Amino acid sequence: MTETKADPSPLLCLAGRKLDSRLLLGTGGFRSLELLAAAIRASRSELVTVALRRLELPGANAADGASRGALIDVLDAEGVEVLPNTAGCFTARDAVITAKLAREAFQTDLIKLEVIGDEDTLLPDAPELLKAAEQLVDDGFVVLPYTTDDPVLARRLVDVGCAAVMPLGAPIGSGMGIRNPYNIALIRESVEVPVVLDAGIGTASDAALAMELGCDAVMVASAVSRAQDPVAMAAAMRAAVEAGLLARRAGRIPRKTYATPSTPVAGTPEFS
Amino acid sequence: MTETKADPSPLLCLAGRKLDSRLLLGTGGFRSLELLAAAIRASRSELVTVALRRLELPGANAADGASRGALIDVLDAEGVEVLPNTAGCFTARDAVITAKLAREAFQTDLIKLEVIGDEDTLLPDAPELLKAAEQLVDDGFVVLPYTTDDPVLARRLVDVGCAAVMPLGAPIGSGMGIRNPYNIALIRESVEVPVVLDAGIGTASDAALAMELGCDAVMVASAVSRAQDPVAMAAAMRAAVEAGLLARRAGRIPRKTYATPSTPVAGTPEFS
Amino acid sequence: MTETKADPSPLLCLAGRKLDSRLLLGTGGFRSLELLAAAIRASRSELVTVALRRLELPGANAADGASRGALIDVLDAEGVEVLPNTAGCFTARDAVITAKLAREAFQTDLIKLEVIGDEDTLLPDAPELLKAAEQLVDDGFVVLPYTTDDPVLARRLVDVGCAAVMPLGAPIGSGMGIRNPYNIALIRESVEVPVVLDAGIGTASDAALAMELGCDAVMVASAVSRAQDPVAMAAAMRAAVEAGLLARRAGRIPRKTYATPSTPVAGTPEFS
Amino acid sequence: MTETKADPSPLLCLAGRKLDSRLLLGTGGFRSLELLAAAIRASRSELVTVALRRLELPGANAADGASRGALIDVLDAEGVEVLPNTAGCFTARDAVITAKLAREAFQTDLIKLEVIGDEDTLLPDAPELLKAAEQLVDDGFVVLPYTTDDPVLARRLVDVGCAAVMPLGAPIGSGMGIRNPYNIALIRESVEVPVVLDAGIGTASDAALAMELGCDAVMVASAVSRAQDPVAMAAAMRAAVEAGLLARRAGRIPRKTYATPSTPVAGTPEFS
Amino acid sequence: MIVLNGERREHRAGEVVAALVASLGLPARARGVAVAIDGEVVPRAVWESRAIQEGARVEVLTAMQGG
Amino acid sequence: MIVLNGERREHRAGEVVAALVASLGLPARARGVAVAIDGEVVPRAVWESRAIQEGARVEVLTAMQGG
Amino acid sequence: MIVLNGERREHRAGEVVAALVASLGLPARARGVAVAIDGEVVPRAVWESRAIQEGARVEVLTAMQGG
Amino acid sequence: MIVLNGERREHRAGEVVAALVASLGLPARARGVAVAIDGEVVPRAVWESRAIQEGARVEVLTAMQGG
Repeated sequence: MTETKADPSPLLCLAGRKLDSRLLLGTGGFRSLELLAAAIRASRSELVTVALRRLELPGANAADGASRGALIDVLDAEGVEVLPNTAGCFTARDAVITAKLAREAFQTDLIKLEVIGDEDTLLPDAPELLKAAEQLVDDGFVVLPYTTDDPVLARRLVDVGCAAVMPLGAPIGSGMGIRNPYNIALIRESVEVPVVLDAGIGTASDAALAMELGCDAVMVASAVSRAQDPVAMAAAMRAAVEAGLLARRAGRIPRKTYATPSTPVAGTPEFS
Repeated sequence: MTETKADPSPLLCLAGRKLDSRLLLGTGGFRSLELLAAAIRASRSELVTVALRRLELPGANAADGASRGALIDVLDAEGVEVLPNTAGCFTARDAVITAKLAREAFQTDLIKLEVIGDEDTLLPDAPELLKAAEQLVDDGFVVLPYTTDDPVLARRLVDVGCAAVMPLGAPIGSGMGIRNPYNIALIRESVEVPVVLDAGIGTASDAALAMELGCDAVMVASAVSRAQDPVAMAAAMRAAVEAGLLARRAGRIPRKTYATPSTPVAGTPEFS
Repeated sequence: MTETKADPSPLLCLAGRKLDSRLLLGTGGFRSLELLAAAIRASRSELVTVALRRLELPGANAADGASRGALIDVLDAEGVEVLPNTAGCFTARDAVITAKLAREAFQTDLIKLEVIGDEDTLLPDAPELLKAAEQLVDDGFVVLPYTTDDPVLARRLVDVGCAAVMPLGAPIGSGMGIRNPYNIALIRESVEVPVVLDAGIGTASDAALAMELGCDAVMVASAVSRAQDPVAMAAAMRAAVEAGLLARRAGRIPRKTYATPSTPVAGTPEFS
Repeated sequence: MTETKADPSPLLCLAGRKLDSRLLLGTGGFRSLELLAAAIRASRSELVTVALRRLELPGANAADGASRGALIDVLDAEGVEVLPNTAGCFTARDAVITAKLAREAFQTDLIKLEVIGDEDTLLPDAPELLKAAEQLVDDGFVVLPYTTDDPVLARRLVDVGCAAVMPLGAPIGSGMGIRNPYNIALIRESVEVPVVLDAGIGTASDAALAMELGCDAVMVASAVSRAQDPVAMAAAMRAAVEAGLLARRAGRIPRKTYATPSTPVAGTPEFS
Repeated sequence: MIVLNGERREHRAGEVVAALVASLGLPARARGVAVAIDGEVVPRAVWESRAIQEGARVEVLTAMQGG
Repeated sequence: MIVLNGERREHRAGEVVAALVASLGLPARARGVAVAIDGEVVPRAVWESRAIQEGARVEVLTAMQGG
Repeated sequence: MIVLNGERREHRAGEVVAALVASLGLPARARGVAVAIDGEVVPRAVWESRAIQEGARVEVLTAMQGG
Repeated sequence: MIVLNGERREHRAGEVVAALVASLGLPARARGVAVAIDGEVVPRAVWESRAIQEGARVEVLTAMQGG
């Protein structure tokens, strides 16, 4: 009920959905589908990303086609919604085609748009990203772009109709946390749509900080799937996002250079 | 059950108690006893600090004596254990007398030992603190000293028999967070007893970080009592401590300078 | 001669010039032209920025036209080269026109290209910046773009022919220092042209850090012109840039978690 | 003359000496006495530390005794004053004896007092340090204690008569820089004697920051002696200390969240 | 010849997309599957009717863990 | 005269600690109350028997929010 | 009428750019001065010949401290 | 026997500190040299007169790079 006091609508409105969870989960990097399923449950995420890749042709590893089919079955069984991504695309053109294929494959208008500009850092390519976003919005997609922490670019993406922005904290899989919290806060001030911190999260305090900075949700993949205990880390991230959201709404004390006694000085006894 | 998997004994053994909660709560700064009671419930803390001050003499604010009696009643009603402190003491002598009075007043051998060396920062006075700790341990107290983030001093305090150490993250009530995480981690390596991060916590991510650094528990006072919504912040701190503990046990991914794809490159289609 | 040992060519090759100084100075914000002249001398800068603004029409402040003429005379007298900027432009079109007017006014092909995307932060607008850069390079300008700390955008700017990149450390005039040192180092790795840290520098250690991160030069304006003693700060920045360059070339010791004795343990006497 | 304006007495008054240089240099870790001599010249340091160790007995490495004699000769030749240290002492007793031996050996009342509390971090032992300082002051020494970054301990050391305090930025030889700048600034406010940042410096920007935080001087050893090019790093540190001191005296601009134009908006032309 | 997922493969005259997909062991209207020919998406609606031409570059994609 | 919590106050000959505490409106054996006389703790066990001497400096302390 | 640096001003028939610049108290070929008409740069080479048309939007710019 | 810098060594009856120092190849009044016996400093003033006793623990120290 504190929640209610702090905020009449605790739900996250994202891409036209109303979500209880502020955590988006990536499916990459899990050692097994069983671990993935358990992590989804522990995270309580309602929206998980998947990629599109070439079907292994018969003669190749047979189990594989099976496991791929199984992926969708697992997600359906867990009752989560699929958020396809365009991972691996280096041009607007490839990203747009991939998004359209994803729409066919998953019958969804949601797309996590990634247009990468550098193989080592997997950082986004601002101009290509903006171009692809514009085309996909025009084509009726609900576009969630993976973007840099540049507040101006974030606003341009919203101006062309993106449903949210997903700025990075640090390079994908780096676990470096939020390298420039200041810019994330500026992005929050710059746009009206939901801000989802994407990429760079390494541990729970990173996720809590993202929410405290004003993000509406946090996306985690490697931080959970590649942790020694992915299920425990999924639970940690769930709790961290809740903690950060509660703290932001609770209104933290200001930072001060000197101390403020938590015990009054008045009434201090004298023993000599 | 993740908990159980991650750690067979999730309980905190502190000062001979077995505690489910990793959060210690200070009672100072709450605007009313009702808020204090609600915050205790939201925090799920089992151990809360109180101070000893002069009784207001009759003729002075009458309500006061009442409210003071009421404090103990509230703590009893919430079923929490009292941890008296020696706040406001600037010498070993005053701290020792205050501890003995607290033992009479609350019939407990627990004492949160504070010996302050500076009025502006309320930072501990290392030599006086060590002297008082030694005397109180000899006198049968279970001593929890509020100390600096100096790993050597922490070990000296343990060497003289302290049951735990409570290093500061930043000055009391400053909300500055953990100014030197590196030293907190060194303290964790330096001693066998529980480490309780005390002072400086401003928001949830600070508390999560403390646990990730290896602390066994976190103490919060002003961060909760002086927040705009103390009850919501108490819940935030509870979740943050849980998140940090889970994350530490889950085994985070290493920090890396460059990116690691969360989506495999193999099988990327070619559209031209 | 250390210099020589560390680097056979200590000169900065920027925009076809060979410069002894690694410091670019902005002329904005100085309280008088005398202070500007003294600061130029103290900074030893060889390249200073100027803006183009409307001539005050007669009847308006007469001294003004004079002082504006005087600005060029001061720069000529100090023997520095003029680097015109496109400050205040919010579109590629305005920036291109302004650059062409600057070429007429100052008879130089140098242009510090600024295309701003937000009035509060004065952060660059990536797509407009790239467009303007491309047009100006095609028109024969030597383009030095003020850009974000995005390594991919920096490379795009170099790909279209910019002679250097000038990434920001923090918003113009904020004195926030280098918010994301990690990205500045990535930019250094991403491009072959000179990298000039621009905007955000507040004090000497910021400038030294920029050079240590691999920057070839540092641009300062408000940090010097709005300091309480601009001439002293100009000297501080000159020394800081030299210090950072020397340190980078000297090859710093690695960071380590624990200590390494600077005094050998062997031969320690025993007194008991 | 800016100097003069900023500060009528630019000299550092330390331990009764008037020094032009703000840099203290450690002699440990240099690969040869020639490098040491060159580094002293490049650093322009006037005060360098030496240790006392057992003379190698004949039959052992003969060159050694020679080289040790040579050390003093080198320091005399460079015209620097010797500051003996008590490196390697773990008790007040050993430190006091070592200080007295140093006084005999070098005929100086100066002593850099080190009392170490932990072998891995080489962090000071606060209570033993204070005890040794008190005894040495009573015995007429000019005591410069290597201490933690605890402001209260620093004041206690000054209260017993230390001529300066030498707080650490990070463990000796770690190159971690200043882990808690906030405490260094508090120390500056807490004491009247000179504050010399000691230990932890890794590169030039660290030394500049130390001066900006209010330190009167900086001590470097491993950062110079173990750099790839010790002579170049010595020059870098000299310039960095100068830069930091100038910047502090110049009065830096305040940090601001948003931008402040360095080019006036008034008079911006309109092209359409 | 056609190029299927980057591999050269014999062209079966008149083979429609649905048949190709089935030949790869995928159930009809399998979720998580999409097909592109010569860089253009082939909507599921036309899988039954759309014949694959000699020389076509065909991509058959499925869901996999990612992102 | 005695000094009670820093305030001068008339001394009642033979008054014991328990009586003084009661006179301050505190219930007997109230939790959270402690008494020191001349810088020494007065254990509850002796509140009934320990008389307060002329000139004593008495501190009567109670629990309050803190820490 | 023309608009000079945003201010309406009477149009002098046949006035060339050089004349206008001179009328503003600027020395001929003054460094740091540039002129745009209707959003187009006017090169110094044509200041003497280029006449200002009725309704022209003229910008006369000079160097100032900045950046 | 004496213990010199941690090593056992034969005791020469009546040997004074100055003689021991000289025997180690150090010039008289060499700078940077100090001597302790049984944990006590031996001032240079008494090197000539102070005899080393049987069983003494002697430390002869010299300056070395450090700190």
